[in-house]
Amino acid sequence: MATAAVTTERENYLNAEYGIKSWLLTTDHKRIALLYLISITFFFFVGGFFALLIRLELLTPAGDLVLADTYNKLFTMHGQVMVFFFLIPSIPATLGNFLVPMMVGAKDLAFPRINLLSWYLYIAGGLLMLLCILTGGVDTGWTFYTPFSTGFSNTNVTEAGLAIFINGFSSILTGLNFVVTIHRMRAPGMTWSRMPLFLWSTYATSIIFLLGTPVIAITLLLVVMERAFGLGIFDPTRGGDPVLFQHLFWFYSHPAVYIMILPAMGVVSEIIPCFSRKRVFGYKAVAMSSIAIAVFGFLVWAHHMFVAGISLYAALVFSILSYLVALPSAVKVFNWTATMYKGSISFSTPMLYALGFIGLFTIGGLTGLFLACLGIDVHVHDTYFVIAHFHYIMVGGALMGYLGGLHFWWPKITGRMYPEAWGRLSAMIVFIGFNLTFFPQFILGYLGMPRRYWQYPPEFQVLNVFSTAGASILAVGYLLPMVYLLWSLRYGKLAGDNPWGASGLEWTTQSPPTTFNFDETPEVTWEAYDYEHIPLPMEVTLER
Amino acid sequence: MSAHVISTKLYVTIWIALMCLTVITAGVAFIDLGPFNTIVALSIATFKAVLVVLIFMHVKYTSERLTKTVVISAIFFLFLLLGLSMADYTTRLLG
Amino acid sequence: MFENLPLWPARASTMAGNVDLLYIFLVLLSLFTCVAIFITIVVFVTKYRRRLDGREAQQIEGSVLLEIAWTVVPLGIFMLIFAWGAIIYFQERVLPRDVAEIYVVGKQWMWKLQHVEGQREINQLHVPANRDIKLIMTSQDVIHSFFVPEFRIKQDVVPGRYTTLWFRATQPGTYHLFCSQYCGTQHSGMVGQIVVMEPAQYQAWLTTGGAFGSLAANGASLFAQLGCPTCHQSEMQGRGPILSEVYGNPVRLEDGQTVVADDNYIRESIVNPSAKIVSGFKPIMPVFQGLLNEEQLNELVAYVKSLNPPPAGSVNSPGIAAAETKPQQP
Amino acid sequence: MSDSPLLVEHPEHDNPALLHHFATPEQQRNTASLGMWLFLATEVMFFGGMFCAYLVYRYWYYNEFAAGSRSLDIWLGTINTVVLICSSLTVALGVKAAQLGKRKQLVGLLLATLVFGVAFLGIKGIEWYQKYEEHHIPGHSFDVSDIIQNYPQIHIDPSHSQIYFSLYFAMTGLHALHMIVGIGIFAFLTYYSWKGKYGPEYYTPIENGGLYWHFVDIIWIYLFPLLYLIDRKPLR
Repeated sequence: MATAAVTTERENYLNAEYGIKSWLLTTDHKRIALLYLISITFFFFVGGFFALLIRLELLTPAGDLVLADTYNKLFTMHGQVMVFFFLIPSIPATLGNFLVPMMVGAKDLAFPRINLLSWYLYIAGGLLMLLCILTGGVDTGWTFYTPFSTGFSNTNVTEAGLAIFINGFSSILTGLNFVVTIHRMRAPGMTWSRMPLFLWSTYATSIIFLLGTPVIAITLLLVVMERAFGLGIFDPTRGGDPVLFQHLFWFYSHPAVYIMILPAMGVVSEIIPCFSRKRVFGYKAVAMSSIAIAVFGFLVWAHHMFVAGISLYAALVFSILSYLVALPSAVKVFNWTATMYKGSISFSTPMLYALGFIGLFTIGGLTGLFLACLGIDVHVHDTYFVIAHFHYIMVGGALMGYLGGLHFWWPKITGRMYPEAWGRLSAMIVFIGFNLTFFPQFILGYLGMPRRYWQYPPEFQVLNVFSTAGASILAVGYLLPMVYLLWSLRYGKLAGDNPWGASGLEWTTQSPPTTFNFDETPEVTWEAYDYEHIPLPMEVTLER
Repeated sequence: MSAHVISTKLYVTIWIALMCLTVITAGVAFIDLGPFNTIVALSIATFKAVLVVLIFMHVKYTSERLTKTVVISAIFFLFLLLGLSMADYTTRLLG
Repeated sequence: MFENLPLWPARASTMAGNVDLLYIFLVLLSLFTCVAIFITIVVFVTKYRRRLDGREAQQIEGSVLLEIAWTVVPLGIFMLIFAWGAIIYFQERVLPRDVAEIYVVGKQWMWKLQHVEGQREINQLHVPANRDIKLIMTSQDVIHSFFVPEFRIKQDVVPGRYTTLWFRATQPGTYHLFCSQYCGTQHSGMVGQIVVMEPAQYQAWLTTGGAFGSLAANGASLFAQLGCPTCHQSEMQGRGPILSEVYGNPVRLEDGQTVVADDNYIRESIVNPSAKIVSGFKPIMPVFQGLLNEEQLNELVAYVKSLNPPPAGSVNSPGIAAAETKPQQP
Repeated sequence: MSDSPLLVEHPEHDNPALLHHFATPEQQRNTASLGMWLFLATEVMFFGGMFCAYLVYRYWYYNEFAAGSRSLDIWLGTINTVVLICSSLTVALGVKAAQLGKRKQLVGLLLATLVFGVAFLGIKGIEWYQKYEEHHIPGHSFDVSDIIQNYPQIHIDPSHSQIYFSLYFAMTGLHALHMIVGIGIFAFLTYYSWKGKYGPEYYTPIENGGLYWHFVDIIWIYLFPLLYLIDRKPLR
C-alpha cells in the first residue's frame, strides 16, 4: 500500500515545494494551517503538563508536592497558555485556515501575507510567553486582576501581558482575514444560504476577534503601563477602581469563551450531517444562532462580577441578558439532535467526538444557567463549580470539537486515513476521563471549595482524588491521537478525495489539495449538505 | 465604488467647515453654558467626524452597504462597552 | 464511603435553605433536560443506525414551528429562573433593620475582625446565633473575598472602599471562612472559622476579652489624639461640621447635591475630606490617607456612628442596599 | 513578495498589480477596502477601552479633570487640530490625484501630508515637554501643587489629578503612536508614488492609507474636546 502510494502521489500543497524556507515563507493558507497545528499542539502539551502538576498537587489536602508560589504560577500559566495560545487559535487558526478558502471555493484567503504575519505574531507572542515561563513565570491567575497584578505581584506580569497583547494582534488579523474572505472570495453560486455552517460559525467567531480582542489588548497595555510608570488607572490608593479592570477584561474575555466554542459548534454542524447522511435540521436557525451568540456574547460580561462590588441594578441587567445567550446555544443542541432523526448514522470517530461534544456541551451549558442565576452565583462564584463549568465548555466542548474536526478533515489535510479503531478508542477514553475529572468538581464547588487553592480542608479530598484519577485517564486520551495520527502520516492507508462521502467544496478537490485548491474556480449549484445527491463511498458502506 | 471622483471644490468646502467648527468649539468652551458645554463640544466633534467619514472617507459615495454596516457596528459595540459599564457606575449609589 | 460525600454544605444561615431550594430545582431541571436530550440521541443513533440493507436517510428540511417552540419555551423557563435568582439576590444584598455590625479587614493573608464591643480577632469570628449580623468590609491591599459556604454568602472585599454583607446564623457550630478571590502566595492559607454561639454564650465571650475597650471608645480617643475636636465641636462655631447625628442622614454638599452619610461616606470624609464638602464649609481638613490603617479608620467610623442617639445602626432604607458604594472613592 | 513567482505561472493575469488569488482588479480593490474598514473598526474598540476608563473617571473626578484640562495649552491644542484637518484635506486631495493619475500632484500632496504630520508631532512634543517641566507627568516627580494654587475655588486631589494625566498621556501617546505609524506608511506611499506605482488603475494603497489617516484624525477630533475643553469657562 505505502509503496504504491509513493509512486502514484499526485502533486499537492505538501510536495509542491521543499525546504524549510518554503514553509517559513509560505503564503499558502494550508501550509500556514499546518504551521499553526504544530505550534498550538506544542502549547497544548505545555499547558497540559501544568494541568497535570496541578491535579497531582491537589491529590492530597496539604500543599506537599510544590510550593505555594509554584502552584500559583502553575494554574496561572496553565490558564494563560491554554486560553490564549491553544484554545483561542485552536480551531480558527488550524481548521479555519485550512478550510475557509476551500469551503468558499477560493484559491487562498483574502490576505495571504497577512495570514503569514498572523502566524509570526502568534509565534512572537508564544516565544515571549515561553521566555516568561522559563524565567520564573507569572502568578496573577489568567485573569490578571488588579491591584494584585499591578502593584503586588513581583513575577513576570509585564512579559505575560505583552505576550498576550502581541498574540491578540494575531487573532485580530486572522479574524479580519476570515471576514473579508467570506465576504469577498466566495465562488460563483456560493450564496450565504449555501455556506457550510462551519463558515457561519467562523464568521461569528471573527466578529468577536475583531471587536473584542482590541479591548483586552488596551487593557493589558494599561496594566503594563501601570506597572512600568505607576499610572494609577486601576490603583485604589490613587483613587482608581480595580473593578474597572474587571469590566474591561471581561468585555473581551466573556466573548472569548464563544471564540472557543463557536468554531467547535461549526465543526459539529459539519460532522453530524455527514455521518447522518442528512441535511442539517433547521439550517437557518443554526446559522443565525451563531451570529446571535456572537452579538449577545458582548452583553453579558458582568455576570463574572456579581460579587465584585458592582451595583445591584447592573447585576440584575447582566443576569437577565446572560440568559439571552443561552437561547441560541440551546437552539443548536436541539437542531443537531433533530438532524439525526431518520438519518443513516454511523459511529465513525468524528461522529463519536461530535456526540461527546453534544453531551458535554449540554452539561456545560446547563450549569451556565446556574452561574447566570444571581442567587446561585453568589454561592458558587470562584469555587470549583465555575472551574467545572468552563472546562465542560472549553475542554468538553471546544477541545472535543477540535479533535473531532481534526479526525474528520485529517484525510483531506494529509491524504491518509488514521486507524479507525484507535480513533474510536481514544474518543471513548477522552469522554470517560473528562467526566471523571470534571464532574466531581461541580459537587466540590457547591460544597464550597474555592478555586486556586494550593491546600484545602481534608473533607474535600475524596472528590479531588476522583478528579486526579480522571485527569490521568484524560492524559492518555490526548496522547493516543498524537501517536496514531503521526503514525498514519507514513503508514495510514490512502484516503481518496472524499472518504466520508461528505458534502462541501473542500471534498470536491483531491486529497491533499493542490496549492491553489481547485483546478478551476468551482461553480456552486447545490445547497449545503445535499446528502441526497452524494453517493456514499463503497468502502464506507461495507465497513459498517 | 471607488471610481467616484469628488470635486476639489467639495473637499475644500468641507475643509473650511471643519476649520470653522474647530474655532467655534474652542471659542464656545470659554462661554459658561453649564452642562451644555460638554454637549456642545461633543456634538461639534461628532459633526466633524461625520463630515470626515462621509466625504473624506467617501462613505457617502460608496454604493456598498457593507462599509456603512462596518462603521455602524463599530460605533454600536463601542456604545455597548461604554453604556453597560456606566450602567454599573451610575447606579452604585443606589445599591 | 458515600457518607463522607455530602452534596451540599451544612445549612447554617437563613439564606442557605433558599439558595439550596433554587439549586435543587435547577439540578432537577438540568437533569431532566439532559436525560431528555441524551435519551433522544441514544434512541436516534440506535434506531437510525446505518445498516447494510441500504436504507437511505430521509431528508427533512426543518420546522419553523419547532424552532419557535424550542426558543420560546426555554426563554420562559429562563425568565422564571432569573426572577427566582433575583429575589434571593435581593434578600442577600438588602440589609434588614437593626443589625449588629462587625468590621472586617482583609490583608495578605489574614482576616482581621473588629467587634463593635472591642474584641479583635484574627481568622476567627465569633457571632451569636439568630441575630442579623452586618459585616462592613475593606481590604488594605488587594481584592479578597469573604466566603462562608455554610451560609451561602460571598462578597468581594475591595481596597479603597467598604463592601457589606449580612447574614443570620441559625445553627451554633464552627464553619469555614474562605478567601475566594485569588490574592497571592498564601491565598489558600487565608482561611478561618466562623464560630456561631448561643446568644448567652456569646455575651459571656464578649466580656472575656474587653481589654481593648469598645470600638467606638477607641475611636473617641483616636479622635481626640488626632486633634479632630478642634474643628468638629459640638456647637455651630466649629470650622468643621457637627458630627452627632450625621450618620444615616442626608448631607447637603457644597455643589448642591445631597448624599446620605453611610459608612463609605464617613470613611471617605476621613481619608479624603475634600471629595465631598459639606455645604457652608471650606475644604481645610487635612488628608488622612496613608496616616491611618484600616482598623483605625474603622474605629473612627464606629465612633462617628456612635454619636447618633440610639436607636442607631440602621441606615438601611431599602434604597441603600448592601454594597454601599459611591461614585467617589478615596 | 513571495507572490510574484506565482504570477508568472498564471499568464492570464496581465495586470501586474493583480494578485493570483483574485479574479478581477475590482474584487481585489473591494477586498482591500473591506479589510481596511474592518481594521479601523478594531481600532475603534482599541481606543474604546481608554474612552471607557476616561468616562468613568471623568464622572467620578470631574474637578480634577476640569483643572487638568485647564492646565493644557488650548492654543497648541487648537493649532494641532487645525494641522490635522489640513493634513486630512491633503490626503483626500491626494487620493483624488491618484484616481486621476496626476503623479506630481499626488507626490506633492503626500509630502504636504507628511509635513503636517511631523508638525503635529512636533507641537505635541512641545506640549509634552511643557508638562514635563511642570512635573505633570505621572510618576515619582508628579506634582500638581501649581494647579491647586491656581484654582483655589475648586478642590483638587493630587492622586485623582494623576489619573487625569495618566489618561491624557495614555490617550495622546497612543494617538501619537498611530501618527508615527501613519507617517511611516505615508513616507512609503510617497516613495512609490514618486516611482509611479500608483495610477487610475491601481491606487488601493493610497486609498487605504488615506482611510487610516482620516481615522487617526477623527480620534483627535474627539480627544481635543475630551481632554482640552472640559472646563474653560471663567472661574467664579
